[in-house]
Amino acid sequence: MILHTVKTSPLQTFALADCLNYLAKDDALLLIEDGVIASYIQLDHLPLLLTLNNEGRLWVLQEDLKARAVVNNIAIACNYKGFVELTIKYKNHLAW
Amino acid sequence: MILHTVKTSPLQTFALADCLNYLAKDDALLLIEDGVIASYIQLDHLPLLLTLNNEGRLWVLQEDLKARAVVNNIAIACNYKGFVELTIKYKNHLAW
Amino acid sequence: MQINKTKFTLVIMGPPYGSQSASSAFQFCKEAVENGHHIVGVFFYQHGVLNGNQLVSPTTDETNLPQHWAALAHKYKFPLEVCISAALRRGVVDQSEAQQLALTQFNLTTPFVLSGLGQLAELSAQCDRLVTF
Amino acid sequence: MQINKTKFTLVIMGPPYGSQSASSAFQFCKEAVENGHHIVGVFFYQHGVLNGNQLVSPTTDETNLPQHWAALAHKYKFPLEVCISAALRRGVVDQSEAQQLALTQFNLTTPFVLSGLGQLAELSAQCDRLVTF
Amino acid sequence: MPEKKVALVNRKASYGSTDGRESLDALLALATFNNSLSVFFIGDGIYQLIKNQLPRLILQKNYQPVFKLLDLYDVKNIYVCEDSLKRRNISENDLIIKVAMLSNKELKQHLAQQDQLLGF
Amino acid sequence: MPEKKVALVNRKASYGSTDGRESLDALLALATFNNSLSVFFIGDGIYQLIKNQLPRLILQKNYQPVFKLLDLYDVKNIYVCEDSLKRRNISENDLIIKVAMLSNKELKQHLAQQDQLLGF
Repeated sequence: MILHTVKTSPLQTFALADCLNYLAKDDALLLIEDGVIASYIQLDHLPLLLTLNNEGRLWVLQEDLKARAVVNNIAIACNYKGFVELTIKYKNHLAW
Repeated sequence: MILHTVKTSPLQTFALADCLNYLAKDDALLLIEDGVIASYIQLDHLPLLLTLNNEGRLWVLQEDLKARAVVNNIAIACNYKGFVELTIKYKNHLAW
Repeated sequence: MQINKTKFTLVIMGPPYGSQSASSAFQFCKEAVENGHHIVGVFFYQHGVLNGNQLVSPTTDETNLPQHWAALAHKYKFPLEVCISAALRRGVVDQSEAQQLALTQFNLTTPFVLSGLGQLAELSAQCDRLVTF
Repeated sequence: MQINKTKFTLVIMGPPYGSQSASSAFQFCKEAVENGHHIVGVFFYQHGVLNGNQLVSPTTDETNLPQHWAALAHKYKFPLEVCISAALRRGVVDQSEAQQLALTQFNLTTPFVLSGLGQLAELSAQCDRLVTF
Repeated sequence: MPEKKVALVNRKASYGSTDGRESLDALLALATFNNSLSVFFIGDGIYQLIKNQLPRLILQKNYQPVFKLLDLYDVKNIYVCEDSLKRRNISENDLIIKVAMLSNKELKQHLAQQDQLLGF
Repeated sequence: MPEKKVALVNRKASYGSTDGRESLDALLALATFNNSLSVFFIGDGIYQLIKNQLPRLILQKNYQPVFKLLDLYDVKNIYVCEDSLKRRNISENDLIIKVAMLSNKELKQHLAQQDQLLGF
């Protein structure tokens, strides 16, 4: 059970694409920093992101969303406290 | 007449894709640093890169190629002296 | 209600200014300790070593991340370990290292300390969770 | 054969260690001056300001980029201008700035000098070619 | 000799990196000395201009009010890539300052007219 | 308590950034204290392993000989993503050390077995 964090924009780097490629079925993904941009725009990965969201495995950091005034259409929003809790729930962490 | 330089891998960032999107017909492209990776692998942009090469507008920095042992199949190789000359020939420079 | 205390090690790879990751790490760290968790240590590697530079001097309305780290570490008593090999390459040295290298100046601020990568192994062994920024 | 001398201004955005761009810039700069061209000035901005840090201490078999810049600038007599606002945020200060900020240490090495962004405008106006790294 | 046409090209979103903020600092400084400046927002650069940002939540300063000063500093050539906006589902109304929209073709033409470019 | 399984995940090409080199430094240091290490090369990370590199041409040190020490340090779990190699037209023979090839599915399984991951 790995919590993956992606911190770059999906239109700037391939971090999100690469992360999704190695994400296992028990893992979760938290979008942080510029990575929160993926929670609004229409991406090629949308079907996979929607599936992750339906399974409660796609998160986005609220502070980073609000800082950028980016709207979240696709993920469960959590604050830094939620981020800490996610790292406890998922025993391992990988930053992309 | 702009000389564009791309320094990141085409499989790491969208710098090459973005650069090609804004490259005008008088412009040239020089691949440097990790950007030289684009001179070997099969990319979606291959047709455009081949056209650029045919028109003598696609260059790759030899020192960066050899440092990485990456083979160049697609661009005109030049050394740092050639890089300096390209910046003189093309009056303007944009780094991606 | 009793909180299950988790022991965290944080690894910081980003600089104090220029990219957000060290700042994200600080916010995560603060939230963790304020919610009763324990920080075994914060290990600064790669560009992260610049967080220990006492010469960082933003304007007064901006965040001074080295000072923030120092204050939080002081309050909650956890170590700030700066990888010495990454630090030397990036120009972060403490007073004794400066003397050894015959440098007339130094810039590492307390309570940051220079450590070897072995310390990362130690922090990795001691924690329940390793989180990287 | 006479060489047409071109006047270059280089803008360096990357740090001396961690990413290649400052090193690429140095190699470009060296090639340009050795081929008879003129460097109006090198302007260090963003993470580039860290190139002026005299505490950078790689092992002896590695490149010490601040020293390389200093030697090349000395030999070919061109200025190394470090943006002061970017430098203060990243912990690069000279002796006089350190005194003003009540810091006991400093780390900018000669011949690097702290300048305002206005100096970038000046270098931009004076050159034939502006190249960014 | 006529004044050089200098342009800054912004391609990164705010806050993940300080590129946007440091580009704006450079723009204002250059504007004191040069009246032929342009600034382009392409790709993720347009995220710098979205209204209602609250960067204090992530310990950063809100530099957006500085964009309002561009007019005072006589920086009139503020261009945004229309395709980049569309790709990101952002409308002109979401932006904090008035900008000129450029198609991809127009953008290339405008870039070609510059003497010097600085990318951020 | 059994020793933790720690893995380093390399995703960047050499020399554009020092990530590869600093990852290897960390790996050797950890290997002195921990015998349950693994190292993964995925995506552009495999460029770190290509033979015949000449980084002195770009003022950098060749750290590739250090990979040969991994065996001495008892780091036996060296994994490469097969898809990443194929995508880049690189064959196993182009690599400077012997590695274990993993399919995407196997890679996920191996990652899942780790206790701690460090990405570079």
